[in-house]
Amino acid sequence: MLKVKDLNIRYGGIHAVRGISFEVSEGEIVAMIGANGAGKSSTLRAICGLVKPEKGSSINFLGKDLTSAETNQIVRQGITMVPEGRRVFPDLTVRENLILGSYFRKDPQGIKEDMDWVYEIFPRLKERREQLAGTLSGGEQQMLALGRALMSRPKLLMMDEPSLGLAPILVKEIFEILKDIHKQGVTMLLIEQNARMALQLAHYGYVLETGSIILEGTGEELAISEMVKKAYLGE
Amino acid sequence: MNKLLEVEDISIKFGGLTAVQNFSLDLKPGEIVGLIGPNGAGKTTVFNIITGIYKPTSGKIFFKGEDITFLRPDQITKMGIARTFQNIRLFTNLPVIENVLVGQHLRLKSSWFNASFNTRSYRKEEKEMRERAFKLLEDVGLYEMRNEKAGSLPYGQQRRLEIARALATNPELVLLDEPAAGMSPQESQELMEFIREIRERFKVTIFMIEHHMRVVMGICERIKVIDHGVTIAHGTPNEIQNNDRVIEAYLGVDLNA
Amino acid sequence: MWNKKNLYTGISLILFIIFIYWADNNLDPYKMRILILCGIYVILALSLNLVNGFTGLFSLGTAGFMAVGAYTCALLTMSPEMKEMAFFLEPLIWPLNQIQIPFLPALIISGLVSAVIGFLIAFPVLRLKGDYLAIATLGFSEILRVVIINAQSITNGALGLKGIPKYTTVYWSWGLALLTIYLMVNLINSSYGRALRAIREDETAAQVMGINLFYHKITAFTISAFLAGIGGALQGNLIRTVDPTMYVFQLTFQILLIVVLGGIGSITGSVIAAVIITVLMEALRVVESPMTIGPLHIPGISGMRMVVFSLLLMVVILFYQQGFMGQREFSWDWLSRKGRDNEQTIGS
Amino acid sequence: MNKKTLFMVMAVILIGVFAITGCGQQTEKSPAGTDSDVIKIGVYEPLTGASAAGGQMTLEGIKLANEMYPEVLGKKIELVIEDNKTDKTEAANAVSRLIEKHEVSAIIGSYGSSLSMGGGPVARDAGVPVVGCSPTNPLVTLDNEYYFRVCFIDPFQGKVVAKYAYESLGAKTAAIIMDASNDYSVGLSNFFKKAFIEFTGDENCIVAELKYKTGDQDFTGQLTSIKELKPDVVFAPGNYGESAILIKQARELGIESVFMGGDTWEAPEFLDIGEAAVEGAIFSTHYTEEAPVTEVSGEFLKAFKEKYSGNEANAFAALGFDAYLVVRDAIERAGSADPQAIRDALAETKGFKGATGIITLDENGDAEKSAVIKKVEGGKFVFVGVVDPE
Amino acid sequence: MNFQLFLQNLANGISLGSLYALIAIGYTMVYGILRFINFAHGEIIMLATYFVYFGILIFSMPWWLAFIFSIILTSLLGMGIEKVAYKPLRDSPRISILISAIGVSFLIQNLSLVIFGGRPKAFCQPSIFTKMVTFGNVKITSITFITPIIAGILLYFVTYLVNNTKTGMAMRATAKDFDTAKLMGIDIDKIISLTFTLGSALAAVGGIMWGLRYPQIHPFIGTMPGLKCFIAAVVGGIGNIPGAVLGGFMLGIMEIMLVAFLPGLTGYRDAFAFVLLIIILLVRPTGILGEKIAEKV
Repeated sequence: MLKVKDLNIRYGGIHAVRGISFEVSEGEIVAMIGANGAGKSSTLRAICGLVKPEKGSSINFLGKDLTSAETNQIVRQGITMVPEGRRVFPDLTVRENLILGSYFRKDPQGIKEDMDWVYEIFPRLKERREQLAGTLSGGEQQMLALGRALMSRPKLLMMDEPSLGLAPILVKEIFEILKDIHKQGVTMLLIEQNARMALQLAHYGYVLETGSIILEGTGEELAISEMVKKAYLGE
Repeated sequence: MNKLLEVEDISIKFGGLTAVQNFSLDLKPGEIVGLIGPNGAGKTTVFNIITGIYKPTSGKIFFKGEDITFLRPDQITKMGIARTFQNIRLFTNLPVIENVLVGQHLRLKSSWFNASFNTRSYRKEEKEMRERAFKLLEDVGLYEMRNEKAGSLPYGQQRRLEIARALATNPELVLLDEPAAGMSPQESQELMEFIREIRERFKVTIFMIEHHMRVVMGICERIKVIDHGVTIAHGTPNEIQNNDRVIEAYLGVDLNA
Repeated sequence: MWNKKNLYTGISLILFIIFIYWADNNLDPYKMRILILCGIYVILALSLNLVNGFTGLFSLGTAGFMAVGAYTCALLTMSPEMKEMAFFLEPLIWPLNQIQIPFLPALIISGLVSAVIGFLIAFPVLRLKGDYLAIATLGFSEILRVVIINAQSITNGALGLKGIPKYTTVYWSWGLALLTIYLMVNLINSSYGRALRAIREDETAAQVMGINLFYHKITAFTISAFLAGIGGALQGNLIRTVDPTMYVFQLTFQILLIVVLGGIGSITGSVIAAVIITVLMEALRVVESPMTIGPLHIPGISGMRMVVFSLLLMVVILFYQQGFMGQREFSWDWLSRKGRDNEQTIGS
Repeated sequence: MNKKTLFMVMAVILIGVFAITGCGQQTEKSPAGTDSDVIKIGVYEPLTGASAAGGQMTLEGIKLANEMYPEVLGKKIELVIEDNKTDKTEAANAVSRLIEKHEVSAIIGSYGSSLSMGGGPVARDAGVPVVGCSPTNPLVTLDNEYYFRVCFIDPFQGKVVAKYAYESLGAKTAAIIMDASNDYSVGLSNFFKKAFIEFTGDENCIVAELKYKTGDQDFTGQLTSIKELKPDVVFAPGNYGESAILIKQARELGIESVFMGGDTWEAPEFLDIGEAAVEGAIFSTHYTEEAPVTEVSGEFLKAFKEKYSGNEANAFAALGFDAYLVVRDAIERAGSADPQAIRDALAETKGFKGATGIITLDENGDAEKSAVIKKVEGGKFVFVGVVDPE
Repeated sequence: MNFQLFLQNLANGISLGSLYALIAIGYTMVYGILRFINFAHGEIIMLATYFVYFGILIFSMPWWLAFIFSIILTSLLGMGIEKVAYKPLRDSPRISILISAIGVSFLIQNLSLVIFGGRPKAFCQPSIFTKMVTFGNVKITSITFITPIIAGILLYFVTYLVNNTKTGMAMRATAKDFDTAKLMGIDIDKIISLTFTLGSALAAVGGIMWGLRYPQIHPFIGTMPGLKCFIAAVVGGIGNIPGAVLGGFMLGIMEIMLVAFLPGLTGYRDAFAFVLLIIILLVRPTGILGEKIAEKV
């Protein structure tokens, strides 16, 4: 579904992503884990066109080359991202945030259905639909960001650190929801620091360190890998 | 005096959100202490409070026995606390040497007038500053690059330069905010050596935030762990590594548990 | 190496002084006038560049400080008889109506008065940033103008002053311009200059390096006001008449144009651009006068010069944001091969 | 990169030096006008900037005069026109350029007293005479024996209006609204005040003195406080645009006093902008077409209407016209194009018949001539009387 | 000072204030999204009045058609300015955009001077705008009623657009966060361009009303209203649309009252506006109705 080849990203003198290649197949959940600054976020941002990769990089989605496409075009192709730190629009209401998620869609009926679907998944959002998003708690904002992404009815959902800054109990809740969403047929690519949980959820995983993939394998393989623990806690 | 820095029960609120809650810390001269915690746990906020960029909602901070809670950042630096930033904040358009020289500005005695007329006394001071800066750059291995623009250095050297710049203020306590972020294992290893070295050579105390456990575990004598602004553990590297709450905070809870 | 550079500098300085001397004896008053203006604009451009370019504070108050300097100097150097004639509506207040002092002290006082006002303005205004700071300084400049219009017994209001002695010669203007360049180069290369540039690059990082932001900003702002005051005084004594309509935003625009064109944050750039713009301002009169090219007769379009200059500013800011010099400075190394290699490695 | 920059810097310096030193090489050095068959007269006027309108109007008159009287002493008169951008520095530069580069024998200009004061010292130093068209500020010719003007000055005009208000309108009280940023308005207002107090003998005859600034558009605040006081006349000299709006707003507020002003009001736009509101407004000016003072007036009017089809001639054009003629007359009398000779001839100007009246230049270089009083009636400027200098 | 006089002054203040308010709406809208001071706003206002003038003069349009013609032309012009002068600088330091805006402002001013000449021209005044209404001793022209009504309608329209339509949501989203807005599939270039076009249309309406009230046009008429309305927008809380209206009315009424009650200070009227600006910036930089913006270190 998504094929990334030789992705290189530089910010000024800093070589953030060093020629990584990976794939996401339809129906899969793929996790990308690694410490801060390993280049995970940059990879996701490059896929949705928010940063321009170096020449020679290639990003291919459903047979289309998206390497130098504009973000709004990429989103229209069916890729969406829940950015790090949620980034909900704080002075828009919950409902408005969700509507924006479906901004480019032209099917009012479908939008309505999806809205109901999101409210079904997150009943708390329904309760607060007229509240300003900025007044929500961190967990609720994460739900809203997720719901907003779903409103574009994505083929590929990318998540940048969904557990960031959330209490463990909430993280668990979010992950349960991700499982449900996946069951509805959404392919996912997620970045996590919360390695254990991400790998339990994912079918396949990549471990990044300083811009390179140092390890890859199925979720189970990685979950029991000592290397992963080492990469995180050191020895 | 056996306590260099005392942080007493500081808390800070942004809007309704408590970012740091009742954080306390004692540092003895010459220690290397680590502060770890997952992303968004409030580590950098602690640094920002200690260096005066944020004012705590409650609590007090003492440095060498003096209350520095409400001093301005530059006053705090003058007292002898220097820091680096998580996302490297060098003066990217200035040459390496000038980045270090800026760090010495706060000890300058000459006036604007002397500087503008380039008087003998100013020239003498400038010469001393340069000599010190050269020495410092030699010590950190950046002497060869002294005339390059700071922004054009490779990442690892930028990190080093930022530490060198902090050292230029002649501090007693250095706060390092994720010095190893974005470094390869090889580079991290070198960095560890480097940090140990500067402690010996400059007689400084080091308090660092780090994500790379390998680095933290390798060089810190004590470690504090915070999560959601709350201190969840405190102890030697070994104790921390086997602390369940820490593992949970880092690796996350078991989905199937 | 050092000595060689000093030698070069010395030789060029002497050559320049010879040029000035030659010009003074050979050029007609019109060209001299432009040469004098060049020197004044060098001072003004450096004044604006110190704040906008080196400290990173976008200030648009130059015209106001120039007005303060020009009025102060005019009132101090005009003869009591001239003052009595000029203030025919409302007499000038004591003791200003009795004072007449030589040019040099008057100039220094003008700079100081302007600096004091700059200092007082900086106190509230420097808490602002970016475009708010720009609009607030512009506002203050306008307030100063309004005050000058209304304080008739000091400034003669809208009638302006006339009969200011002609003190500004090419030696004064370029002498002070060279002195300003010298001081500015020293200042910018000194520890204080580094501190200012550090503030421009990253305020928070600079503060954490122990730099007292407010103190440094306010000092830079005050020095800038001082220089603008001197520039204004020189200009006033060159034109020998001042009135409030001279100090409108357009004047600041002209100096801003010089700074942007030369490179925001480059002394060399400001000096070069000041000369170019001042000369161009005159040379471009050609586009306003009627032209006959073969059978084609183009009537003169007055106002084209300002159109050209506005366009120039926009082209520079849109396509060549660095201006002539970016943040670089002239150095003798440029001429030697070694220096060039060195420069290239920096540039890569 | 470096090479390019270096090259550029060099080029730039070269251009700069050439521009400064090289400009003059194209013009052959020859003593002003002696063996050339043209005589150059310089003109510096604000053709752009805030005073562009006045400068442009004046220039129309100068050009017209040049077309009608293109020769003197058997030589062609060439006009060299420079814009001073409504900027003092530019005005000084323009005069300097006219003298040095174009080697003009005499100069005409400029609209706006402050601009004239900018150019004045330069001309005096070079010893080239200047004839102003409409700078009415007394300071212009003060202490400058090379500066003349064909208009009367503010003290006279202020007095004329006050005299007319007191004697012909029977006014006992007056309010003043002045444009504080306009030297013309300030000067006129002050002299009006002095004269009006003198005429009425009443210290309190000026019931209000209010200010505004060029560019202001709303005067209701000032006018409302005048309304209560019901002065007989309101003296509000200023730019015609602002004045017309001011009077309009006054009428809207129900102020019924007579509005009076100075020569700047005589512009067709004053009527266009003010429409019905300016009916009855009275002002002093330099000449009138109803009662041509001299035969030149009639000639001027006819030619002006022909050249600028349909446009009414205004005072500025007429003054520009006169300034040109006065200079030409002086050259004729001097019998040479030497600036010093022209200056001396100008100082002797007596009883010259211009479009705006009979001009005699006094020891200051100011014109002694009669002022005309006009009134707006039926959307036109109507002549109501002449006031002579004492 | 008697009560009627006070009422008259109040009416004058409202009349001026409603004009400020009208223009400030457009200002605040552009600022709200792009966070930079559109220095050229005053020049756009000026051009709008000239478009009306030439619409009537050259094409002999009836006044209402000329108004519509001018609004359309001005909008297109605003769109063009954004494309040429601001869009290329979107990733540059904010100061570059400010300098570019100053350049645009001077360019338009000087070009107008070359093309239109410096002589003031009379703006058309259809009689329905100049009817007098008298209450006792208080006299008010009909435009004094019309302007606030138009300001009200536009306020409602813009507020509705921004708060209740998808485009408005996209505008607010773009204002907050370019990247996330892009992730929603919003073409932010389009939204910014639209905002500018709309802002210019509002400027055109403001300019036309200004011309109707003060029927004199020349290349410099836009400068002062431009600055004053910026001040009004800051006072009300820049980026906040009802705030702009509030700020406009406040500034207008305060200016008139200053002149009315302190006649000795009439000369300082413009200075007053700037002093007010500086005080507001220092005491409450977010303005009266503005929300607090936390600055990130």
